Amino acid sequence: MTSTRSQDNTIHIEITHDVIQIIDGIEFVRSNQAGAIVTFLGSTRDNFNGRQVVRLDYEAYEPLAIRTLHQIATKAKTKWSLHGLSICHRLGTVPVGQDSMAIAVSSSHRREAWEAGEWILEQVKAKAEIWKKEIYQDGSEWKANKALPQ
Amino acid sequence: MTSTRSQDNTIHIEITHDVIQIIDGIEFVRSNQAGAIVTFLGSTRDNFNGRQVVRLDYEAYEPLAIRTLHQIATKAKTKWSLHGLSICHRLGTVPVGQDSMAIAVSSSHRREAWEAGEWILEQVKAKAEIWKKEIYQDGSEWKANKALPQ
Amino acid sequence: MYPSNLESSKEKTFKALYFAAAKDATQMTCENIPMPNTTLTMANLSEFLAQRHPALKRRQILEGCLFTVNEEYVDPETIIKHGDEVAIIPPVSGG
Amino acid sequence: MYPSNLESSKEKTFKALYFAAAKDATQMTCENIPMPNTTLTMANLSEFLAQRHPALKRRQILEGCLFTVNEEYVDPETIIKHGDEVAIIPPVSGG
Repeated sequence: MTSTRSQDNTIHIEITHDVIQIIDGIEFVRSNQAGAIVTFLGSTRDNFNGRQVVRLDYEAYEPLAIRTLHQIATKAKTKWSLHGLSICHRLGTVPVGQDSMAIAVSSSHRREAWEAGEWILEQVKAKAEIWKKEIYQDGSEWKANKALPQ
Repeated sequence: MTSTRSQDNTIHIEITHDVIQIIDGIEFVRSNQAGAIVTFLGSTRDNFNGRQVVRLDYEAYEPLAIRTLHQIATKAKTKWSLHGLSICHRLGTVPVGQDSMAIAVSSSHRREAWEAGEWILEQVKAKAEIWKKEIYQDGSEWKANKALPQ
Repeated sequence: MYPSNLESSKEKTFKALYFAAAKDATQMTCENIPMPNTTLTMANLSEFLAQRHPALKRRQILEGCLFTVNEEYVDPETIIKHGDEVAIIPPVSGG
Repeated sequence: MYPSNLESSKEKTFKALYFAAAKDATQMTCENIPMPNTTLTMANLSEFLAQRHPALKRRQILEGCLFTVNEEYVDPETIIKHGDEVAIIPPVSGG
């Protein structure tokens, strides 16, 4: 597990091989000044376009991925004046029904939390140096996220 | 605590006086067909427009509020073909830093979860027969949510 | 079902529930109100309650309220009858 | 720092990291590559790797890739030198 924290301890970035505990992210971003906490969990689905998926395997260029996630977090925190932000990505095998990624953000008001949460997710999918291999019963396939709409 | 479940056990509505356990809502909506889980937590902030808030007290016309929440949930579930949906509102005193409301939704893809999550929150704030009293050091005030933009 | 207050059991009443600011103004969460002689409809309910609880009028609470009869939002012409549960619903602030 | 393979310690090498489809094509996660005599820049790195691992070319993997040198996305003119860590970054699919 590699993780980094911002100096002011309001940003937590983590890449782990363990099961993700979203409650940790939620409690990390919780603040007496924050009226809204929004979280997103990406989980392994049992099918893709009707084709049965057995599991997902993730890998990452960890040192670069951690830095990229941290840059995304710092940008989001400033842009929406968030109180706290946590991004956790899981590597290795992620069985069906389990989470590969968890984002938690907190802000004074709900609008910032919604907007930041969604923006962070799209940035992570577009930029973080992480790869997902979809394993079927009869084969597997490296996926590629759609590029961000420019 | 009063709660209701939809017949197909995919909607959970709860009004409680206890501390909200968001992880229960998340695990309720989790599904092998759902790639996205979005949650929203509304928490008590220590200030409103700079005025220090000591706590929030909530009350509800429970039987009607439960039904209104359930109607909102049913509409959202159909509109965004969600897999699962959970709304939990807490009554009585909610201290600073604790949650008064928790929404969790799951869907195959992330867009539906974001849109449904945000829509549900606005509907709950506009329609659920629940009231929030903001307690300051030197007084208190019943709040009123802004009406939905028509 | 025994009427919850001391009026004679033959008397016709309806139940009024007060929430939030309406509760503070009336200093009560609910009360059994004797049916007036004239027909009481949702349309003239506000006026009726304002006379009964001047604080509701003074604090201009009823203007912002919705009303339900037996947990249903009903039309203004709906007549309130014996045993009905009427709720005074100030602007909500859940979430 | 000892070069991780058996070539003589005087020989100049750079490290290449392969991920996802590039890893499958080369059948390796990383390798120490002897520096070629001609100058190797980011611009001609693809061609260099394609010759070294024909599967990269056959499966048209490098077209979609980005490249980093020492964990930095650099300009095409950047020259790869001894001890550099070059990473082949196929289209990402995190989240």
